[in-house]
Amino acid sequence: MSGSTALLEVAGLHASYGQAEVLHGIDFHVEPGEVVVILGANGAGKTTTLRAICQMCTTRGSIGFDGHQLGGRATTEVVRRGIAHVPQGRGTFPDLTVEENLEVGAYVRKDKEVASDLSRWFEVFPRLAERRHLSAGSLSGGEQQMLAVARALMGRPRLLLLDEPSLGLAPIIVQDLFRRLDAINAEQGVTMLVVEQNASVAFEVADRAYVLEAGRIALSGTADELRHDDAVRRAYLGY
Amino acid sequence: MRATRWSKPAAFVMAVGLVAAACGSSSKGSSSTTAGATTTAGATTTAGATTTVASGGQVGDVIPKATNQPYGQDATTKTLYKGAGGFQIDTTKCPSDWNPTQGITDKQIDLFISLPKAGPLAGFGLIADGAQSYFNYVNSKGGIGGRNIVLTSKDDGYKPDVTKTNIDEALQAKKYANTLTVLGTPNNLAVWDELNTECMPQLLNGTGAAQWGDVENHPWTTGMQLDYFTEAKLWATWLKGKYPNGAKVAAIVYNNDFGKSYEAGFKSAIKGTNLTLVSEQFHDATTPNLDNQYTTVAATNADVLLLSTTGSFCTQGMAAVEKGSWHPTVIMSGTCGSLAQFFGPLLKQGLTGKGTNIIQTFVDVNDPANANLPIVQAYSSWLPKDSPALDPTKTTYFTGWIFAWYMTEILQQANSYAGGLNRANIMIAARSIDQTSPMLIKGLQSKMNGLKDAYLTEGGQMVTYQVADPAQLGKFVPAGDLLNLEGQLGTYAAVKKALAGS
Amino acid sequence: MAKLTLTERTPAHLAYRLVGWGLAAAALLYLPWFAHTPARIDQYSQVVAYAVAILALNLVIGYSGQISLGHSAFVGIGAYTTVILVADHHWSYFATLPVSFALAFVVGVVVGLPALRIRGLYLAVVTLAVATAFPTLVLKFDSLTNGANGKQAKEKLVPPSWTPFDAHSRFGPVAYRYFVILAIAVVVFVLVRNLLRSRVGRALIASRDNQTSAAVAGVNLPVYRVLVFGMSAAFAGVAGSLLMIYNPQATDGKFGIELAIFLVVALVIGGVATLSGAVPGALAYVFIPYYATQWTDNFGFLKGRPGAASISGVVYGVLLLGFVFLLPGGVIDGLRRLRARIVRVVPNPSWLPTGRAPAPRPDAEDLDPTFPQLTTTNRGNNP
Amino acid sequence: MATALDTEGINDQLRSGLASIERFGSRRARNLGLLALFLVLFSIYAVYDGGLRLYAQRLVDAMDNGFVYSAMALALVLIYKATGVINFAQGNMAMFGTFIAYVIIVEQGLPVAIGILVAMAISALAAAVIERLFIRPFDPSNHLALTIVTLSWFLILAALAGVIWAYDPKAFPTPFPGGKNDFFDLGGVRIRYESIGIWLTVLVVVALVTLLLKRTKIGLAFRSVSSNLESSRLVGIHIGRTLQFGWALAAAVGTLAGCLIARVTYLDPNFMGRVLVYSFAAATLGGLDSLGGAVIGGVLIGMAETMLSGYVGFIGSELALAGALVVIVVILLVKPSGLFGSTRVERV
Repeated sequence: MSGSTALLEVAGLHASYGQAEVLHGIDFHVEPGEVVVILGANGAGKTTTLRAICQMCTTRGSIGFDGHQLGGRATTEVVRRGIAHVPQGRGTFPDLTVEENLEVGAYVRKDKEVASDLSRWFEVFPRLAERRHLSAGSLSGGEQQMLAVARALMGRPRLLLLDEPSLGLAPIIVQDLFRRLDAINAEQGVTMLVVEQNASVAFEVADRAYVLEAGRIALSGTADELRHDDAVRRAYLGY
Repeated sequence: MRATRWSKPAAFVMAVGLVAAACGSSSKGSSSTTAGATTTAGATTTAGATTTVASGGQVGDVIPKATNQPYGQDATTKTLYKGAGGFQIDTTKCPSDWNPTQGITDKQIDLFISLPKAGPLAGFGLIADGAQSYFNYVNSKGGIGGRNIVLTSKDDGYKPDVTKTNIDEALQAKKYANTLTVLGTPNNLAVWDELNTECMPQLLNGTGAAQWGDVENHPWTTGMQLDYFTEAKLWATWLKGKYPNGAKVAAIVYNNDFGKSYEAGFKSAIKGTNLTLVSEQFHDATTPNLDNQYTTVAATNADVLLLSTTGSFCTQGMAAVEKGSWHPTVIMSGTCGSLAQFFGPLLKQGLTGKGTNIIQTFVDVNDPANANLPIVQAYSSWLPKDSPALDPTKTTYFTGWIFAWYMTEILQQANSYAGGLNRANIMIAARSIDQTSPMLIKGLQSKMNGLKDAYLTEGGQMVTYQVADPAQLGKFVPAGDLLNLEGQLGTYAAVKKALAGS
Repeated sequence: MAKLTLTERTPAHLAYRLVGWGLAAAALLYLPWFAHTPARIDQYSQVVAYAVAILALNLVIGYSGQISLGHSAFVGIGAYTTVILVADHHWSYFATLPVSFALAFVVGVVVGLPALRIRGLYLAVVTLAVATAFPTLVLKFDSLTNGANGKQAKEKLVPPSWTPFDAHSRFGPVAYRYFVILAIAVVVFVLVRNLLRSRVGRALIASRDNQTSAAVAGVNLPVYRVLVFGMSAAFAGVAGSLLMIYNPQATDGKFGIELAIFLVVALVIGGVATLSGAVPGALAYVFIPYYATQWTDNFGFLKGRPGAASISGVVYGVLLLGFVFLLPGGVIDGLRRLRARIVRVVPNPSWLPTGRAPAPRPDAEDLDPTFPQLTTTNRGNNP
Repeated sequence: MATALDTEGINDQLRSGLASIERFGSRRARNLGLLALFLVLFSIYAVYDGGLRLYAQRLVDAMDNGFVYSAMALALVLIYKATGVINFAQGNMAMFGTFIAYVIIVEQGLPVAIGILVAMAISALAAAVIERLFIRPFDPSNHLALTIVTLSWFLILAALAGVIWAYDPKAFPTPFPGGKNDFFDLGGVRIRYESIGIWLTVLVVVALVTLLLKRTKIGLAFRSVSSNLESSRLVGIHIGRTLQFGWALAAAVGTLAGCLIARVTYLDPNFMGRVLVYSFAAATLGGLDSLGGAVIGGVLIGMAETMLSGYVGFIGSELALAGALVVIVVILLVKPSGLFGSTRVERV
């Protein structure tokens, strides 16, 4: 599939921490404007996949992004190329204020519109605006997740990576969060790669999905195909 | 995944960016050593001072000669040696493998010195370089009966355990005749018992503690300088003269054995007089400056301020007094006698330190008035030739000369004794010194008298620092008569009684 | 990979351990004759005494994750207790050991109390305050401690007649004192090893690795932390007494911040959270400065410069840097890695419930067995 | 973006609202109130005991010493924010920088202020090199190894300074008017221009550094790395260079502090050893990551030391240091993360 329109193209990706290899050669791709979900149990290698893209662990194989190879690059360079990563646990800067958390999101940008983006995101997430001068550490789980997404988007990335955004949030908050992600993708065309365990809510947003088990792609297909696949239903949807 | 803040509190964080007292100036600080030289400017003799010198105490030459003293090995019992003041050595009491001529060959005499050469107190280690340069001078003039004096110095960083290791190794090496100028009271205390049992002469200890006069229990150990206890007694004598109808005295004291010796000496000396000690402020090695102490003593508005401290604290003390509104009579420790080292830094702050009184025992090599003294001429011409890297104006080297001069006198006398130059005779000579060192200020004597007088230096001349031009270093001018307790102190037993009484 | 593989608890493994400990014991016993000069034996006596202090410190830093920069004060308490009792009250050295232990324990508990509320760096300040205060207290109560001249006992420990050491030779007393210190040190090492193997020990290590889960598991955290601080201080006090057996002279300078800092350095060089790390740590603490000075004594190029001898400090610093870069885990960790190349000890199958040795799976990530698997291989048998 | 019934949001607000009250409300007020009451009572006793002039003079002395301690405490706080480790070598790096300033000013004859600035630049550069070669190879969480590296540098710098400049005390010039009678006289209490110079310099440094950290990009990056290393990497901050900036900034501030302190303690290779005990205590008292806290911590320790040694007989000047440290321990017991340290509010 090389030379196709894919924004992110991963082929034969191996990833390991020290001697322990976690990904044993996986292939997947993300088209521009698409929302792709990777499902998997604990320890399947979901988080490692995102960390591999950002070169935060040792990788083998090809990671093509917009025609450039990411393998072997420094994390800061991957970020400069336009990939934003919302880590598991949201990666908040507790000692910085909410506003500073957003400002640091735009660290790599040189353009002048950072201030206007800032006010725009405060409109999208009014609750963050109320707390702009409070230290980010004092926000609730849901608020920190919103802050993390907004911070990532402040960098105007071409591809947004989200690591289990639903983790530790009440169901209502998760619904609300994924509705906003859907809206952001629809209105601003931000391409997203979401790694999740919560399959039901992920399928609502996803265009395509993969199932990852023990470091290998077990299944792939459009969201609808997988949603109706009985094995997936029993394993990930619980009915 | 917890938001891993960078320095997780639970993570083991090695604290303390401070090694503070650690390798810095340890709590010991620049304490009880002769640091900064006890040299003080010689004085042109004022009318009052008696210049006649008691017989037998004639001033020694630049290189001392033997004065055919009638001491040494007993003609009949070869293991008995006799010296001045009834002092005797019975070598049968020494260990069986004791070798009288260890460290002495017909070519060379080996001496050993352990003192801080590295670390915070390395400033004092320069004494060894000074002593070596004097020995080189003596060797260049034929040495001791043709024997060269060789000094081996080991660094102990002023730590008693390391001094003990150095001395143990020196003893085992069986290479040295005696030890010389070991610095630090606890350092010497750590090894004096062993040196006495090994019959190894521990000569001219470089500290002002009174213990080195303990001739009864530690015959093989002697001190050299005016000990701080006696110096404080001289302060009291001088103050009695200056304030006949009494005075209030305040003191800033270094919180270690050095400062405490002054305190004990002064208290014992003013008992029963009309001098009263109204306030004593201590400071330790980690005090940044003496402002707190100065403010407290200034509040007492005493007539006299004693600066029983050393190192840069002396300079800070003088600066505090000059900058403050209270102007008492200031008496400072003799260890801060060097103009260049302690008064020099004041000039740069627009201060002078004038009016400060100090007890001088030795001449100050930087004082132009002494330029014509033979010893000063020998020093100023020899030092640059022998070791060009050393700066002659740094008086610590001259202090080295003072110790080395006494050592040379001891070796010369021992060489002339019956039984020839050996370690027993060296010890006898050390306790029978009768020549006055040319480095002493005029009128003072340096005499030892066996069991009767175990202290070499027991006198001093109080001088006042006067400044003509504030931009230049001034000079010391004698204030009052020579204070001479020569022969009156006796031994440590007597001093201990006075101390116990204080 | 490893040449020789031993399974735990088998006779081969026991033999291997026996040989290991045997060699170590032989070396320690033969040391005085190997060193043969009294000065060197005395240095080894210091090494053994400081090893006890470092071991005590390891209890706090290595095994319970608390930071202490005050252990120099506890060593000082032990030392002064012994030297005062011997010098003023003519006790025997051995009789003073329990007193040092008890006194240091009490002070340790008192200092340990703040450790309950304060963590990490701030705890270091509390212990630092103790280390700084101790010398000033010694100077303040000079009627008891004889102030800055140091307290000295005249009678050193002399080998009794029934021992093979001749009290009048130079070698005898020094060797005897070495063996007395060594014997007491071995007792302390065994006590600490058993402490760590006991319930208290496991609770300690649990609380070091994760406070919350340890507390949740019912570990009575506050009591254990304070108790351990007390025990650690007590063993440090014993180390102080051992130093007095070597040389009965206690000065305020010996037990100041410098000792507190360099005990931690020695701990790191030896290897944190290891028992035997105390020995290489103590060796480094005593001999690195010694050889740094020896080596720089004959540096010609600095002859005559006033501060020349300070170059030994540079050597000491560079050596320390070398240690950190080459052996980050400390000497013991380095040795273990070396040993792992030769011998590998494998867990004994008889211990495991299923009785079969688990097939080693070096590559697979530890799967969550409860989660139904969906890999293409077993898709078929799902109904 | 209307959201569904926002029960979660409501108790969120409640919780964070409570949190803010908690932070600025009752408990803190009670603590400060107690402190203020104690100070007033103490002052009345002091004035009664020794008279107003003595008390005022002691206040001035306390401020003098206090700001000397806080000057160095600033550098310690900066390096802690950068590395999360206490830098043993910080004191001696400042000492070495001060010697360089001494060489430039006294031996080369450049004006004092320029000499100090040049020395600060050189120290910053040297610190950056040390960070690059000796600190960066280690994983930042490996506190043990990092501490030994800093201690090695402590030993090396102390010895090197000894070899090069030897050990007799040298007088260090002051950029402020330091003559004998350069002082205010308020009713017998003398306040020297030099001291005011030091106080102002320290306050200006705090203001400048706070501005630098709050307003500039590199400042934001520095605080981000100090707050969350991994997320900083994910927003594209170059961790190594940011830490290097931290080391350089701390070294420059350290050298400036060294120059101010050397004026008081005279300059020799160990002069920093005399102040570091207090500066470290000041930084910790202030909460280790707040610059303002370090300054206030320093002044508090200066007060504790002066007042305790002045008015409490038993303590006297012998136990002043020990007394000051006991004060710190008591404060830390009441507030385990220092007076102004942020109390690590973190949500999992």
